Amino acid sequence: MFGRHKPLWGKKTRLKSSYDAVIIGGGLHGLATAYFLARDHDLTNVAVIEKRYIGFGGGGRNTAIVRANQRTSQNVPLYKEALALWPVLTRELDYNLMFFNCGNLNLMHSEAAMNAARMNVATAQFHGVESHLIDAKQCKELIPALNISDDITYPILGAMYHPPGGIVRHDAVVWGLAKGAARHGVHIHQQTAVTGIGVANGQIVSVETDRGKIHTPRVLLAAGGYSAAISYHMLGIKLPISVLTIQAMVTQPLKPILNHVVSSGTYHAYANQTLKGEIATGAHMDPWPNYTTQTTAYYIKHQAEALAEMLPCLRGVKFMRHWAGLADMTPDMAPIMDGNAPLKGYFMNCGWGYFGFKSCAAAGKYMARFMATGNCPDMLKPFTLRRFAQHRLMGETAALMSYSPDN
Amino acid sequence: MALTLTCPICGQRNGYEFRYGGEEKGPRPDEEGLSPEDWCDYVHLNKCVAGIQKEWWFHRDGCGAWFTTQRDTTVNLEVEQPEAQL
Amino acid sequence: MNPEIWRRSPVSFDRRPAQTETRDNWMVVLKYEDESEGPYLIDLSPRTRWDVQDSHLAEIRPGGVPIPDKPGQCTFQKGILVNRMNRTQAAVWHLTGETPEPPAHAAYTDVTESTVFLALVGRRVFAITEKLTSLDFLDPARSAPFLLQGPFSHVPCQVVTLEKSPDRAGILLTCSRGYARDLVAAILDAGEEFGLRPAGQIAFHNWLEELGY
Amino acid sequence: MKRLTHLPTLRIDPSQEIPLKYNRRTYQGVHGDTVATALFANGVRILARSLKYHRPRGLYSLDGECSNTFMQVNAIPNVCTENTLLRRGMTVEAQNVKGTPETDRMGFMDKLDWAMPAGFYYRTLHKPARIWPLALKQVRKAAGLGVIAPDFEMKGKYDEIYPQADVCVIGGGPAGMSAARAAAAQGLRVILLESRPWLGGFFDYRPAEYHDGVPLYRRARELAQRLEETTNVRIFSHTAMVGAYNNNLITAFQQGGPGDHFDERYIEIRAVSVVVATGCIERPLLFENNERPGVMQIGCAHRLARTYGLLPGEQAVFSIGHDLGLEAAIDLFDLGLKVACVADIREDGQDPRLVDELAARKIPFWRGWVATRAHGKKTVTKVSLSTIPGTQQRDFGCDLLVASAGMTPVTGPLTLAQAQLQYDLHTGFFLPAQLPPKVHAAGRLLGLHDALAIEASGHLAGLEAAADCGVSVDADRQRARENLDSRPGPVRGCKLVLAPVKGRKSFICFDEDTTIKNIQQAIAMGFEATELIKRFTTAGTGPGQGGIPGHNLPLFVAQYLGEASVAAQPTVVRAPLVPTFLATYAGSHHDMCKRTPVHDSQKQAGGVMRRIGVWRRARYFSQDFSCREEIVNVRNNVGMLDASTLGKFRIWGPDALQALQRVYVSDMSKVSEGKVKYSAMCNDDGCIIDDGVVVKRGANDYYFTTSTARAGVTGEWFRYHTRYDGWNFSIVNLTDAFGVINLAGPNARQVLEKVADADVSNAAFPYIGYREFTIRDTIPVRAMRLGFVGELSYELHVPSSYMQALWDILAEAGRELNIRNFGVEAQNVLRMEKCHLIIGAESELRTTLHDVGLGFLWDRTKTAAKTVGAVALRQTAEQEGRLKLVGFKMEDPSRTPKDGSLIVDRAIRGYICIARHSFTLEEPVGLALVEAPLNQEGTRLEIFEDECGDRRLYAKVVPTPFYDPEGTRLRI
Repeated sequence: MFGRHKPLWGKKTRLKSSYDAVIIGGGLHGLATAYFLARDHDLTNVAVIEKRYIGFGGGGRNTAIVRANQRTSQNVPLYKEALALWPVLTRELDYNLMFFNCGNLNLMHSEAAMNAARMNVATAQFHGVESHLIDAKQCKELIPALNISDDITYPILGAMYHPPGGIVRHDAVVWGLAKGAARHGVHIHQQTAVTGIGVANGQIVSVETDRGKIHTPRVLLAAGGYSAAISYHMLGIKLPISVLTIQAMVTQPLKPILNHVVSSGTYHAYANQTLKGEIATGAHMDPWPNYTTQTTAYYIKHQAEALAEMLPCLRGVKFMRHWAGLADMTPDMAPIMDGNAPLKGYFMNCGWGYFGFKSCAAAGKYMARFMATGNCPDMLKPFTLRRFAQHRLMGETAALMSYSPDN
Repeated sequence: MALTLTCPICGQRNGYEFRYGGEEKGPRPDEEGLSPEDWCDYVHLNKCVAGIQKEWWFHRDGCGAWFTTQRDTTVNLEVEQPEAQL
Repeated sequence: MNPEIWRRSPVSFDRRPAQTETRDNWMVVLKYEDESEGPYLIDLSPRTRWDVQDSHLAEIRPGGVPIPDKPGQCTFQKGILVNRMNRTQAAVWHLTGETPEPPAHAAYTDVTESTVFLALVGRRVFAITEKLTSLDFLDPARSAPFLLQGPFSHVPCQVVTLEKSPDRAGILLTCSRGYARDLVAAILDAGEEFGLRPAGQIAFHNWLEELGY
Repeated sequence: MKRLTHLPTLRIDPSQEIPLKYNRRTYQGVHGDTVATALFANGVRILARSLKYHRPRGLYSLDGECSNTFMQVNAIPNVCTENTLLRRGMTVEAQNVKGTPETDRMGFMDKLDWAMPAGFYYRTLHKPARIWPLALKQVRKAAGLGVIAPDFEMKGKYDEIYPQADVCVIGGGPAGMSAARAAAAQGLRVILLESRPWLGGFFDYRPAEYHDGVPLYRRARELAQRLEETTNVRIFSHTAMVGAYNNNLITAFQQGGPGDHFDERYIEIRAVSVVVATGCIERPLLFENNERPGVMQIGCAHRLARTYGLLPGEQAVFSIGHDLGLEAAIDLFDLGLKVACVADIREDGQDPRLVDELAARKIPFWRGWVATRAHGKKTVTKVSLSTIPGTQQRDFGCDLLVASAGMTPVTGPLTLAQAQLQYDLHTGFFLPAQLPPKVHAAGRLLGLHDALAIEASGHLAGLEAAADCGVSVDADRQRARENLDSRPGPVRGCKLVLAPVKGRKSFICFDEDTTIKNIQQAIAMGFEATELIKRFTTAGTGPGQGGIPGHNLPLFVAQYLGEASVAAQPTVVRAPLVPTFLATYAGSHHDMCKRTPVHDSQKQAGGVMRRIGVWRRARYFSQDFSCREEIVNVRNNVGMLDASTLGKFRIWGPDALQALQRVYVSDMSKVSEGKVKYSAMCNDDGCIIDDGVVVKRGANDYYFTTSTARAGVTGEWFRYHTRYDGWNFSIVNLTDAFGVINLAGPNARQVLEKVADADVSNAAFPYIGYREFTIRDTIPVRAMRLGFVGELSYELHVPSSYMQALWDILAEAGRELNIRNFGVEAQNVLRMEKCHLIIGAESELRTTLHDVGLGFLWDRTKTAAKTVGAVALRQTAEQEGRLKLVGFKMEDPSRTPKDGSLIVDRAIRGYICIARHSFTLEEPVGLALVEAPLNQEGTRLEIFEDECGDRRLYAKVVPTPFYDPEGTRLRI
């Protein structure tokens, strides 16, 4: 039935001295871009350089939630396309990404929040994405474990319900994309660190690694949380990014109890049940920049407090694993996808914060087009780095900004 | 928690008592003649140092002091005593 | 002044007062029924508090009491507790005596109305506080009275340890007035297993006297 | 089953029987039993079925390293019954079985392993695509262990404490106790955490000699007693350490015993220094069916007898790699266990006295032999042993196989504290290459076995920790080091990972049913990093985390890849080290929320309270959420609103004006006494973040208000934006010091003039005036004539203690006019009719002062002030294509669009911030942010509501404000 167990992403290959494109970062976006460069643009002489192992960063640390009910009309089409790509990729990659289309409930705890959510819902519907406002009683029908009484800190008034969303097995996406890219001839070099980026006359010419120098006219920065540091240290280009840790944890496995992704911005908590039965739940970010992926006592306690109110039956369940990843946050909570600026041949795809998983397939597809053609696709134009100097922040979050790590 | 900070007034405390106030970027630039790029550099751009950086903190839940400290962002530890401000 | 117009403390205990007095339009409970023998939670909110801010604090003597040099230090004289908060700021808490007139000096702001003011005194007080805060009121490096500014039951508070000895231990604390009810509820809940009860002013003054203040 | 009732090591009281209900039958345990030992005493051997293959599982260890003994207890899933104390009234049920663990109808799954190689679900179940939804259902059903009911209510009291310590010792065995004692002797505050209900560690149950004829268990009790008598040592027993964070923040949870006021409590300790003395667990031996009930580890077998008085079997075979195995065999033999054979993986290195004792009892002792297979369908009936190379083999009948490859240190606390582990060739342990600052390790986890050496190492660690606290202990430390050096050092560890097995069922991870074969499959597929193998095979991701595979997986991978075992890297260990209830983490969880001084009376008056930021406020005063009566009353009569949550500040000092100039966009030098000035604050993006009024009360002395949301951060905002300037100004937050009543409506003056001790006529106290006076000769008020709701109104700031009194006085004074309360929603509509802004409602992250039409507030000439936001305001003043705030009315006035609806053409061009049917204007009005040039007056707006299908609503951009555009009503 299974035959021989063959290496998924090919045999280990030697680092060539020249590639048509070098991608820094063997994570979701890097691998997706590599895959689409090869699939759509016949650009197969491509190296993905990964310092540790593929999926070490956000790819393996996120809580696997996918959805397309963002706030702005620039974002929704991108995420919509990403959402539609999961079944397509499962087929193309011949790798089961285990899309569990369970739907997402984003809980609201005030009249103002319900009204704000209506804007998201209307935006989704305008773009043909299914999303509805539902009241507390309907929430309870969908999630019987939910506490919709008035005696909690933030009583639930309703939710934004987004049936097309759900969860996707995050590791499978990493491995599947690696498999797909390698099948097209892309070289994936793990345990290889980029040590420098060569520039001549305003044009990218090479990438230095601890295994040797690579000549290339194109480089894509897709190193997730490490992107801003690489950009500054290697090219002196500062980015409007703050790198924060974001934490998540799982409980011991249970038989099905939660059939949807449920989240609450007010409680800073979300929860879903993995296919293994664990309740995966995440929290807000530690509000100081760092590169540690350390967890904190504060957040696991906070998370328990939040879930104990929202889903009180979970008080009888145990946390068993708590981890953290890096989120590269921009001031407007939207990513930076840009290229050929300020250096020719220099492309960046970063600043995804904690949205990098759900978007990776579509972002990779369009970044590949950008890199292959040199023309920025319309889909990516709003995400230019220049928007910050031009006073054109995106409205992905409505909340007001003050000085903070993300400003 | 993964961070403790030494407040110049209150001593070592849990990092969650504080608000982070950004990388040290120096005094506010002059308003007149500031180009959008220079403005953006001061307001939005960061070095995101993986290593020791000088940064601002406010002891929100304590004495209300703003101060700078040197912190190693790769281990989340202070490397020197903070510099007191008001 | 119309004596029929009452001021209200942000704290109201669910206990029957046994003895009360009126003071500056406050109705102050001197004693509650069935106070038992402590530990006690006592509402001091009607007691006058001043904020003093100046770049030259050393030159200011609230009620004739010097302001200590270093943040975290306190002086307690003539019934006035003066807590140094930072380089330019001190808190002045009048624990006994009549209501003082606020000094005319611009450095003073009357903040009596800004905060809730509580005393937590008696046996096992620190067994109660450790359920609510990680602040170290028993820090061997500090001698009482001393000030800590930090979260207590998640709310920023100023807390003065007046006495560390196990039998007569006690702290005074202030935080934003609006939190009074939830803070009191949290303290009483934490203290339930140790027999914590609300008490009136007499218990507070007895305690101060026992400490020799 | 008969108990051994007279052993001095027992931790049970056989005279106190406790009944328990298991799978609907009642059994008897005794006081001190765990649920699993009580069942074992009643002959129950199969306690659970495994996750994937539904294989029978039984007692293997007693410390919760795997899910072998997980059950539902009192409807709580996944309770590890081997270390859960038996209590009265427990109802226990097996989980993840169809039927009972004995007769699980899902048992056939064990034969289907060929269909489930590592990661099989990634490679199957999606072809063809339509089978995936069906497969998904089955996968979900099969996954998970226990069941939690959606309406389950966790009973009990969960508490939390935050104790302080100089030294925190983790582990209450001989090393930990010695460390605690040494540190305490220096006068330090010491906390000792022990996961079992008693101190003693691996001395506790052993009758072997400690020293001078004293048995180990007695020594343990002696140490424990002395420690309990030491006042500066705080002992938390039955307390599992679960987390370690930077600068020695240690978290743990304690289970309550009789007399405790909690069932469990969360403990968070800030310690200066930490000693980790957590000892060892056993490294599982890998062979065919190595998890069959009847196979158990040395400590499990030994402690069953010595701690619980239960012989672990009748006829035993031992396949071990450590002297503890020999010791257990001898002691259990003496207690009545038949021992068929002791096979020791080690060729040499055994304690000769133990070898002699085995011989004295005629117990066959085979060196260099190891178990290769456990036989028996449900429980062990026979064991195959072979030589290490697999050249010879023999079978023994038995019902107990004591199997253990050796020891492995419990390094979880060290790795959480950021210690990097390295493989140590001598002990075969992963040991810290270097310890983090102020963290020390002691005792058996370092490989020590000699009892005195263990204590000496603890003593030394205690002194090291004391030194971290600034105590001078140099001489003591020197002596302690010498003492330790004089004792035997770490013992050589057994390195064998895998017995020479055939078969497919050697389990490296019990919880996930991961076999050696699965690991090999993963490696063949290109997963070479241990961490990736873990993810792909899920080994070590189950309820017991790394408890079973933690040590073996990296060793096996290194050996299989042909790398030197020193290159092996252990998989990452993560908190919590022991699975912990959410209830326990949540603890007492006091919700802290602010209430205004008139909270109770607002509620009594029918106020529907809502949490707004840190406050509770009355949003409505009837169940008519359109607030018609409240609104009409303010427009035509007079109403009162509790606005106490407004931010209020005093700022003064020589540089106060400069500070105001820095954060406010207007020229604040124009603030004059007796008048309020309205202005706004922006952030550096020029986006409006706050608005409010400022009054001058004296020379360099100002009083100002902020929005409710900004009250908590305004002080730091001023300081932040002036932090380089060294200005001399002071600021005090008076938000809670004043209650605020907004007395509003055309009849407001009629009410106020009845009670105020001042002339409040329009001439004496005009619009935007500021006055201070008393009410009824008693209550001092600061009064502002503002018009947020668009009517004559007085904002009365009153000392909080007088707030209720003033409220009552005004209510009484207004009674004949039928004065009534209005709430936040009524205010919201009233001010919207007047087009007064609420920041956050009509603005968002990217909305500048210009965008909301307040650009006129900005004084562009005061560049020297370096006003926050001024640069961005300058650069965006004429920018095109921005979202601008507009007022609109509907083409069809019978229909009010919902808040949040979109403004569209072929694309989205903006959205409605707020729209209400105006009872005053008798038609719907609203405010929207729309892309220029749609903001031009008269523009037709196409409105897209949620769920609107093809229907659209249409509106027209109109001039603002909608109500009283001349502002005459404010000035009456």
